[in-house]
Amino acid sequence: MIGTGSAPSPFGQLSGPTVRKVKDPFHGDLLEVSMGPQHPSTHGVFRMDVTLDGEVIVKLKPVFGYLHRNHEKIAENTSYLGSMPYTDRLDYLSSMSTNWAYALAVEKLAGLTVPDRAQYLRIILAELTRLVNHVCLVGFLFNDLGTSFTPLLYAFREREKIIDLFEALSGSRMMCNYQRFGGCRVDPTPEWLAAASRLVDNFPSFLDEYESMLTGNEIMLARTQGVGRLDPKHAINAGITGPVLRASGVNYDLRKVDGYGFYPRFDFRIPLGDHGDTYDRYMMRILEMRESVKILQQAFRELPAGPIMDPKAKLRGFRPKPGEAYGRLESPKGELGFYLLSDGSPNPYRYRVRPPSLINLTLLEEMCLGHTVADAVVILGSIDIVLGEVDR
Amino acid sequence: MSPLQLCLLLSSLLFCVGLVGALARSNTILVLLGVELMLNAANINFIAFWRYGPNPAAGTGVLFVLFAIAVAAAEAAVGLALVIAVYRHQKNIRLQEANRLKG
Amino acid sequence: MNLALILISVLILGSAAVALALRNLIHSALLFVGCWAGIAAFYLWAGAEFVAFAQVLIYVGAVSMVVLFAVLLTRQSDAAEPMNPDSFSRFMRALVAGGGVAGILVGAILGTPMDVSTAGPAPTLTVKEIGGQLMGPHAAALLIVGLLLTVALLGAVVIAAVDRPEKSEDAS
Amino acid sequence: MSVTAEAGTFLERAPLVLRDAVVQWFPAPLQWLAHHLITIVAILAVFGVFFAFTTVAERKLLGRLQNRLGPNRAGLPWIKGSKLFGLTQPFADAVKALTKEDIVPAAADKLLHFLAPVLVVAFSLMTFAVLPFGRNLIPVELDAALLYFFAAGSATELAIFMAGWASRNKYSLLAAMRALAQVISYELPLMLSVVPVVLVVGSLSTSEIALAQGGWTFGFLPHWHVFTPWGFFGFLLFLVAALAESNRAPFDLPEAESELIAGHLTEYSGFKYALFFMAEYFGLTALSGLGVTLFLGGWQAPFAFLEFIPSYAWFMLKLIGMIGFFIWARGTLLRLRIDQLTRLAWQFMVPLALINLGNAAFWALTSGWSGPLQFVRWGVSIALVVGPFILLGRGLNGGRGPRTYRYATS
Amino acid sequence: MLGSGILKGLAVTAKNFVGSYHDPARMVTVQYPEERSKLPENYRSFPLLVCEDAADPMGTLRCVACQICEKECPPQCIYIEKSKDKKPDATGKPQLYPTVFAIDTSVCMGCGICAEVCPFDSIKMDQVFEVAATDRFTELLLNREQLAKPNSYYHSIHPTEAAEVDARLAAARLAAEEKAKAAAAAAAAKAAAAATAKPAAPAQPPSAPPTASASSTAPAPGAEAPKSYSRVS
Repeated sequence: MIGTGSAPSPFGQLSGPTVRKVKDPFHGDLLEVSMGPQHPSTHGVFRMDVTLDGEVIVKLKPVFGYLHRNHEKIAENTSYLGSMPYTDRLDYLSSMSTNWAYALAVEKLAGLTVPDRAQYLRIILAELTRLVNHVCLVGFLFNDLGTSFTPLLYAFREREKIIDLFEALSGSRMMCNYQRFGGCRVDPTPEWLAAASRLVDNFPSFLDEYESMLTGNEIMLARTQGVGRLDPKHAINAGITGPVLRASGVNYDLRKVDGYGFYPRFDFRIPLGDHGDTYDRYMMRILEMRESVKILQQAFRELPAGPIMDPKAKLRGFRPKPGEAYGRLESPKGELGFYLLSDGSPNPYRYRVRPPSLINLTLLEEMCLGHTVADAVVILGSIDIVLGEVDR
Repeated sequence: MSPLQLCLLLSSLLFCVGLVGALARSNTILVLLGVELMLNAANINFIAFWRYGPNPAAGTGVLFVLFAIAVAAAEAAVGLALVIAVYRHQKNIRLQEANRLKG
Repeated sequence: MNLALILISVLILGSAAVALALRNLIHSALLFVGCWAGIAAFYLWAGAEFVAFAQVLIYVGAVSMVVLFAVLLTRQSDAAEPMNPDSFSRFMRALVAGGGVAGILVGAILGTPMDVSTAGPAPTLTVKEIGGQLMGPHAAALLIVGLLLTVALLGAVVIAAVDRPEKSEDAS
Repeated sequence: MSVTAEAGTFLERAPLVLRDAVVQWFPAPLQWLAHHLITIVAILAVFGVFFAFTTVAERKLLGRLQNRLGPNRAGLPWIKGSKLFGLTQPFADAVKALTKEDIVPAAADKLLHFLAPVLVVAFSLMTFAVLPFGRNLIPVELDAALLYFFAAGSATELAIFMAGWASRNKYSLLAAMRALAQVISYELPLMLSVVPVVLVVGSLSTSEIALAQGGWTFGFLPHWHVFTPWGFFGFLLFLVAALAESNRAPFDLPEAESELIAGHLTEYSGFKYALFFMAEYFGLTALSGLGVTLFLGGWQAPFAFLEFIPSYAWFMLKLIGMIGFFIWARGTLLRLRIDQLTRLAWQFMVPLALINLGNAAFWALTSGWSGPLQFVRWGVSIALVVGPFILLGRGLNGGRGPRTYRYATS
Repeated sequence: MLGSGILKGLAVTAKNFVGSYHDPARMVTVQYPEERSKLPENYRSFPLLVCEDAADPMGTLRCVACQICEKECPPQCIYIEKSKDKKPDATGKPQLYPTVFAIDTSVCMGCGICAEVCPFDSIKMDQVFEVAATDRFTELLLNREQLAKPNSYYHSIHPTEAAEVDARLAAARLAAEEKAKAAAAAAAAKAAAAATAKPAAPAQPPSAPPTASASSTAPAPGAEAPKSYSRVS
């Protein structure tokens, strides 16, 4: 917070007791502002140390770790199954996807196969999660843009309907703890499937209304177009994934690249942006939601009957053979991966998460430089971070 | 003492306060404000003479004050723009240091 | 009647003197606002309503904002100006000069007999009359002032503008 | 303003009659004082209550816009289970604000920190003095009323600056800078949007402007300024500038919640915060009242046959409508960025307001045209409004617009 | 034209404003303490311990203190102490029982893994979500008396699941009975074979469980067999 305008001393570091001169932070050309960890729009306990020239950002340092919970170390001291509920708490807006990513890694490790019905259920739930996540993100983005909660509450209204479905299926709204190694925990009832299918059919009309309210809004266009550009080369170098990468025009979606689960059976397209600015990142979410609706409709049509668990799967006394596995999938925020190293004991020997939000956050400064404080908040909102995942 | 004399005393004292400020301070903004005060003192005179003068209906004093206010506003705008320009150059606004005609 | 005038005078002179003596520029700017408001009160007292409102609008509403803006934009400056012997001697000289002028003026005012009718009611000048005067006999002055203001505005913008290279991708 | 309304129904005259009756009770030398005191008390009482219910109306209306219920719990504390649709919420809020601890930051400029909320309320209340609330119902009849209004109104921004600066908080400081930039930018369009009315009516007096909009064509087309091309456009400009001037969304940059936490209000709590809140609504009400007076016919009834309803009721109805619109806009719109805000003012609103001034001059000059020339008059006037709007709007938009996207299928 | 997007937005909010008065799909608010939305059957909050008899909860706990849940609990919020002695449960079979069974609900995250891994269908998930307390050290640490809920309560919150559990238990008990019967028959045959020389009293039929209704039947010994993985397939 101190001494922004001062140049380094020409004499280098002087020995002897140094008198720390406390400068009034209100003087000087540059203003250092610590935005967060208690700030309305840092999406949790995230902090940006911002140096401002007027309102223009000349330096931005993201600071995180306020929500560090030792997730990976805890997982190494817990049974494989016991980590499943903890993965809910990584990206708490899309726990179904996170569950699946972890299950994917363990299934690879233990060589389990997943029955067809469970594969479809996983896709249904992952895409519903994508809807939940994107609809939340868009709502929060508009809050950062300065609406008085209206778009956020519309988004939450729809999210609530999906979350209610999760609750009816898994018993919890957000901490679903639904996927199991080799299948899913609960088989949905026909009524549940009918309700979900109805909701998905109604979803496009909500998106249309939402878009007519905001996408063409002149203030929205002025605030987001050309703001926070990210060029594809930079993005690839930094390992950015997910909608943020695709907004920069790079065609990389693990659903197509890896074709995990039954995604190759589905007919969907990957929207790509050309500008890589905040508006493109917003539109990526909207367009992905429309594609997700298509996937969901196809999944509800084709959902087969049958078991939902691999009969080989063991609930108690689960000890995979020694070995390692990396399971990854396209979570709503990007490439979410779990790396597991087994030594044959009930606990993983090494457990590592590749959190997409953390890696997407690394280029925040590049995107924000030269823009104003107001834009920094919006750019942060458009990256879509969840601090549970960033800090782990 | 007549009210006119009181007004004139107010005006002349205000003028002198502005003068002392403009001469004594080295901060350019304050010098500018001192000059503004002197202008205001003159305006007070105009109004006083319009009020107690022989022909208030003509309103010349009022009109003159209006013009003076307009000019003073223009002066303030340009003056403060100059202050900001000076600040950009020498990172302070001490009048004594603004002695170069070239940046 | 005179009591009100004296009160207003004390307000004006006091705030002006304190404003010029203070080291905190924001405080002095705000005190100047008080001083200008006092002058507006004087105009009201003298019956020049229109001028009083114009004074408030322009000085309190506009000039003060510009001054505050300038103070904030030159933020580093107000830590400067230490009370060194140089500035002290300048202050003394200024005080002498100001005092001298004040003495001469006060002497002249008090020494001049002014036989004006003090009891007369305040003359009224409606907005319409002022407008008529402005558009009639003083039309030329009005035009010139308009021109002056425009030129001053443009000049101020040009002087204060930053010569930063135009960023093409900046959202405009 | 001791003229009692001689015409009109009893309801129309009631406030004045009441006031004169009360004034009679005072000894003659104090009657002028009583007269003004009663006016002040009446304004404080009416608009204090109005403010209280505006807050609850805003919350309920915003709630409904957002598919929520809004506050609906606060009832009468001594009646168990009473809810009264939450209408007593503002009083509960007031009690809360009064009993909260008043926190002053250690580094704050104590005097200015204290003065700011007091001044902001005082200045925003002063603007009510020149609003004609009804026929002959104006607190102070001033010749230069509009000038007074803007003079008093522009001072509130100064108080906001004081609040922001005195808090010694960086967010507050940024807010103070924003408040200054905003007022410098929007004072001009606001006044320029009002000048056409002054030009056409030929007076700066608000009561005369309201009076000039009386009368109807065929008994149902009121002669309000908003029903002329220049008036409609001036009204739009006025609305935007008024939103900016009263720091309401989408121009609430000084207290931008998502960026500056609460801007100049960050370090205020308890009753001082409530005072700022009050001032914001007073300012909004006063500007709405001015808009009603200048463009929406003031206290005039919309139809001739509705004239039996007292004039002040019409004024209040229009005021409520304007405030409702402001709340609606707040519930919908996004916040502008500070550079976009100033650009909108200087590149769009000021030129348009100047063109509109010319338009109004044309309207005033051609007031004698009749018959088919009337259509020419309307046509030219509308063209003068729409053409520049489209041209300048295109420039302001800067080529931004919805985009089309490509898809990858593999 | 400039402003058309803003007008569209205003139209949408106006539509929502009107819709909030008549359209239940838009106005989704439930005024909570007075109105309550129905909890789905699968909803879970915190664990409970199923007992057979509400009158004697401690005597008829299904829990046999096997400590699997204690081991599997991810945040390790369960604490169990086994009894030294064996106590006959409702069926009369001597079993261990927990002398201490405590769950710290301030640590519990309600994941439901304990209920999933319990082989005795003894620990299940409750649906109580109004668990506010004024003291986090005493009131949130639930002991076995507070955790024990009768089977009828379990039926009231998870009817489908409870019926399945009861059916499974009944089947297991039936199987056990048949096994016992077969064993008894075998024994009887053996005895008969042995007793051909000396005809004696007829073989005793296996004793029926004291209560016949399935819902209040304790798990027969055979129910200890590992449960199939998918509970509701």
